Amino acid sequence: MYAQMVKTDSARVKTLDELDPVERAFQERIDAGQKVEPKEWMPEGYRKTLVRQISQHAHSEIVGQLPEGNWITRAPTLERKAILLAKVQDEAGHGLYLYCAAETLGISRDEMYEQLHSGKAKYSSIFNYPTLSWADIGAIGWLVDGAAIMNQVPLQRCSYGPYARAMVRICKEESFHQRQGFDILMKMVKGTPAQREMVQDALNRWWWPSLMMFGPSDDASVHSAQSMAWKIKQNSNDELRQRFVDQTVPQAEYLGLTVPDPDLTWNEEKGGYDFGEPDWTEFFAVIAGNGPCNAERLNARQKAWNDGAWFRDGLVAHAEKMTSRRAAAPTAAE
Amino acid sequence: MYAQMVKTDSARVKTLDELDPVERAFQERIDAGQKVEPKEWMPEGYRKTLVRQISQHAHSEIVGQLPEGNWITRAPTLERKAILLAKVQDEAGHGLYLYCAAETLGISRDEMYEQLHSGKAKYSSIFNYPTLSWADIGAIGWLVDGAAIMNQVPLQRCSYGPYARAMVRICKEESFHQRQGFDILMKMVKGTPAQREMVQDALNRWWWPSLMMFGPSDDASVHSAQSMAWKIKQNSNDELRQRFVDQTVPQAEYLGLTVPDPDLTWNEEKGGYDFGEPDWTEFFAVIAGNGPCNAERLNARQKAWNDGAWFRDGLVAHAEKMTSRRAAAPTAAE
Amino acid sequence: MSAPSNTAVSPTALFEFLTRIGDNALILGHRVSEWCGHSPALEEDIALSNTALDLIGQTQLWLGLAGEIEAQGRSADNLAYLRDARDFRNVLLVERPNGDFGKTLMRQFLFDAWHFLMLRALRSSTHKRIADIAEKASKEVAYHLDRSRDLIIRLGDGTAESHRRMQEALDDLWAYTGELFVGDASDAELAAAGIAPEPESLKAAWDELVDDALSDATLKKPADGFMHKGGKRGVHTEHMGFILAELQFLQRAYPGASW
Amino acid sequence: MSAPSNTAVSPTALFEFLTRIGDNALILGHRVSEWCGHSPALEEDIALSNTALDLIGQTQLWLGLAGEIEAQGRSADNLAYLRDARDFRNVLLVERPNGDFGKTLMRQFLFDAWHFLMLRALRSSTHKRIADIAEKASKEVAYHLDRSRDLIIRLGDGTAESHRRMQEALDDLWAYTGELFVGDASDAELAAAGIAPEPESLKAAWDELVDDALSDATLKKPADGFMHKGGKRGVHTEHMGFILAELQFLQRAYPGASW
Repeated sequence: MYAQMVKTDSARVKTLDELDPVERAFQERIDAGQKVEPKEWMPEGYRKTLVRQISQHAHSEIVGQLPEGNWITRAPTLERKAILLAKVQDEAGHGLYLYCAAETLGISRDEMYEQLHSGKAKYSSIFNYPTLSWADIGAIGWLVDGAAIMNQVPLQRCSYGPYARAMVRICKEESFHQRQGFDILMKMVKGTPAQREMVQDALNRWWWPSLMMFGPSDDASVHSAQSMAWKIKQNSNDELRQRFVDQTVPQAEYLGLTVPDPDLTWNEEKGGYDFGEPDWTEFFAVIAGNGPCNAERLNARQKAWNDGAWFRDGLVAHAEKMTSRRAAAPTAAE
Repeated sequence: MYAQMVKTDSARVKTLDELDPVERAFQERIDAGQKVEPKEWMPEGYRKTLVRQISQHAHSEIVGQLPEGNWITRAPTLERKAILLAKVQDEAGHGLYLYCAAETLGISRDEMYEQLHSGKAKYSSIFNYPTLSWADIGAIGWLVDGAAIMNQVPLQRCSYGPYARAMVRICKEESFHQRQGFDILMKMVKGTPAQREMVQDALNRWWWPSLMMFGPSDDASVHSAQSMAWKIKQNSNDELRQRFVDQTVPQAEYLGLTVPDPDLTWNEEKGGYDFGEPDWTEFFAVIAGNGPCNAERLNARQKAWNDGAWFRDGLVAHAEKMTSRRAAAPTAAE
Repeated sequence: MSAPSNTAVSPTALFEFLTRIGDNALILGHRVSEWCGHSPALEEDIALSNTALDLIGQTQLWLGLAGEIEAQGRSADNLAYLRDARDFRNVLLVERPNGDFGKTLMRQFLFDAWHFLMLRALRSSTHKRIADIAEKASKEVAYHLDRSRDLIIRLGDGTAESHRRMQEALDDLWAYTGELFVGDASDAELAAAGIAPEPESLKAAWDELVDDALSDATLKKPADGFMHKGGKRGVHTEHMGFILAELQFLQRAYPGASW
Repeated sequence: MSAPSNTAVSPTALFEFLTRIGDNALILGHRVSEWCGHSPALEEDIALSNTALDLIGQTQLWLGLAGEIEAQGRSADNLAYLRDARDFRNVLLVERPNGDFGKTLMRQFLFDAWHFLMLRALRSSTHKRIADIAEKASKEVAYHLDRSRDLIIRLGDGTAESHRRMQEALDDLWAYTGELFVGDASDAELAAAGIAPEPESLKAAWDELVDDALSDATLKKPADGFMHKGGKRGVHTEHMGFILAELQFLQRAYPGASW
């Protein structure tokens, strides 16, 4: 999930008794596990929260194309080139799915772009980090897509139908991505010392930012509680992070890598790993726009949009011409 | 010499008797070996011819930066990078010398640029060929700068003072360029088979275009005759080409290379080599704009000019501000 | 394609042909992939990625077969990543820089039209492997052609600016189309054996395809003047060196490494 | 610079410092050289080539000394052409893309100001070789600083557009200047030995230099907010990989070849 810090408009989560009849009916349906569909009534806060979350997620997908796209032209074999191209294309597809899901809530694609380009809307912090070697592409697939799966699998059960259904399709593809990334690293750790070093370095740089993808601890967050009440969110950030660590650390061991966390230890009692806290100062800085690649990512998106205006306008103009010609044709025939 | 096809405005070369007194006096001074200086009277045709020749030469220098500049970032050692950078800088300096020399004849830099950018003014055909390997950089230094020296040495005795004096300086630097280029090739032919192959390939691609630098045979050219009468030109194109071949072929042999001319044979009687005719169809096509890189060279120059307009305007505006501030300052002081 | 004779062709001629068509796919696919994440619309980003994917896939087939024909142990990857510019055989058109999106689309259309016709002819090649690859690739390229043709028509007959950009793109790239139809001895050898068509034989159909599209696009076809060539025999533009510096860097920097 | 002690420094710290200053010169020189033949005016073309030449020359001196200190047989060329991005130690500022000419000049000025001060301090280094290189380089960099400072003043206080572009360039690059003054343990070690200054110690003079110039240029100095860093310890921007793919291609493609 690439939406890390989604605010609801709630001050606190109301009990059923506190809701007015319409809201209560809505809440009861959600509690009963029913999906909310676009034409149905929903609380304005629910709508706003979803728009924020889905659009942020969509932005993350298309900005997420950039760090990986950075290596398409330098991929080391033809097959790797194709695989990476296909993956980055998938991410564009994810963006498309998500923008379209958000549009069912009454916001247009252009509005969402405007929010992204103006910096008002956020995207996942992870994509503000640079891809500095081929091993980073492997690490992203393994860790970033892996964390994304961890986030997104529960979203397949989100109460909002279009979002949940988009998630089903997205999760299917993210699974490919994770395996593609791990496959890259498996090849490299079996290769030369330089390749192994590259992999370790990539892990060092991507480990903590990947843990941050789940967002800060939300035990006391009213936003988190409200989203869970609305079944927009199923699990706490800490739960998901824990699962991710538990799943990923053995994979790192399989690769012969050292996770850059001195506090990482197995907690037999908990049945999972204890690990250190990410640098939340860094996290909030990156969210605020102060990360290694924030400016470049945004500039890239703005440039693509601005440079392509003539193209989009040209196509619209042509479509309008065609429409008018078709309208004129029958008259002419008669 | 990078001016290959310079037209005079003459229909035929007049004898001394046919000239009016002023022109005759001018011609007699030239015949006596005296230099023409900027503030002195000169026939309009003389001026125009020189403007064409010098500006074309200047254009050739700055367009000539492009094929070599193409390899600066990929030069294989730091020293080679520096040497190539310095050389390309030299060529820019040559352009500067020449534009300044042309300006003494009453045309402005901007006018000459406009002529270049509009395609009205020509530059040497040689720079419309691409540099496709590092060996090309060596070949250009050896052959193109070598041919330039052959062309330019007589120009040191050109009747127009500023041009002749610029040529003296330019020739010194071109000699350095030639040595640098030959040095590249010497290193490479002593290297790997791949490097030797690269050198031979570069010779194959640059040999004939270098011979074309001297221009087509001008035995019957009235322009050539007039330029010679004015001592703008000292040697026929064929003479210079012959000298170039005689000088260069032994150097190719020294490198162990094969000159791509099946007709090349030593003529003991002539004391020089017999060689094949360049493809003048190709030559005229390239001059007309139909060469491998014509469009790109011109586009590069136009883009640099257009993209830099704000810069030049900014500097002019600042200078004007400074002038007005200086004018205002004393008043303010009083 | 002319009736097949049983004249055996030299592996050299065959290798040459395969690297030509394989390098075209590789270099164009590489160029197109540069747009990934930067296109004017998300949908176009995805579309161009598809084209690049198809081309890279075709590259593997053509260069893989080339390596087999050459029989010197070079794989498709070896041919893609360890050859010098001098040894690449793609036409100059495909190595032209992307420029604006209109330039990219026009380059795509002009090449797709030829590529489609070439593959159509190759589907009836007497060389089974070539025919098989062509059969598969022709479906992909039919789609590329349909798409690129459609777009240049829409943009040509769109706004004044989109028209201007497409006309400019056409004027800029036209001189690179002639090479597509220039044949040499190895082309003749393959044509005689019914393996591949004479390049010239594709010209009329290409002209018809292109003329129709340009007419619909309200674009003015440039005069057939000077035509660049050289790529098919390894003499490329200066862009090729930069493409390869980027494309080949990892395999060059880590010789023998496995990825 | 503090009074020299006779504390020996580790070759590692010294090597680190030398690759930092050498890589700065190399990467900035490389970037500047990209303008060759493409500048807004012939005079500027020549001027930037001069700057690039000086920087490449300084690269040879610094990296050459680094190779000697390391004592593993690596020459300046080995260090320039056969290291991976991870092992480069230049600040992020110098690897920023050229952008428009204003962006290039602003990057140059911001770096020149630091470079000049650093070299001035190094001229009194207790390490003779470093002091010698610094003395020579400082004269060259004085020219660089003078010119870049002069130009940003002229452009900042030129037309409305030149002002806008310079302000934009300043805003864009400011976040990369902080790294210039970030020190680490090896910096401290060298400072204690009187070999090189603490990076922080250059800040005040740099601020003064830059403030004066920006004031004359009528440009607004950005707030000191987030500052990029990482280059000094080998964590670069994505641009570095592309720079090196181009820079290193020939030596990577022809291992062991002599040029």
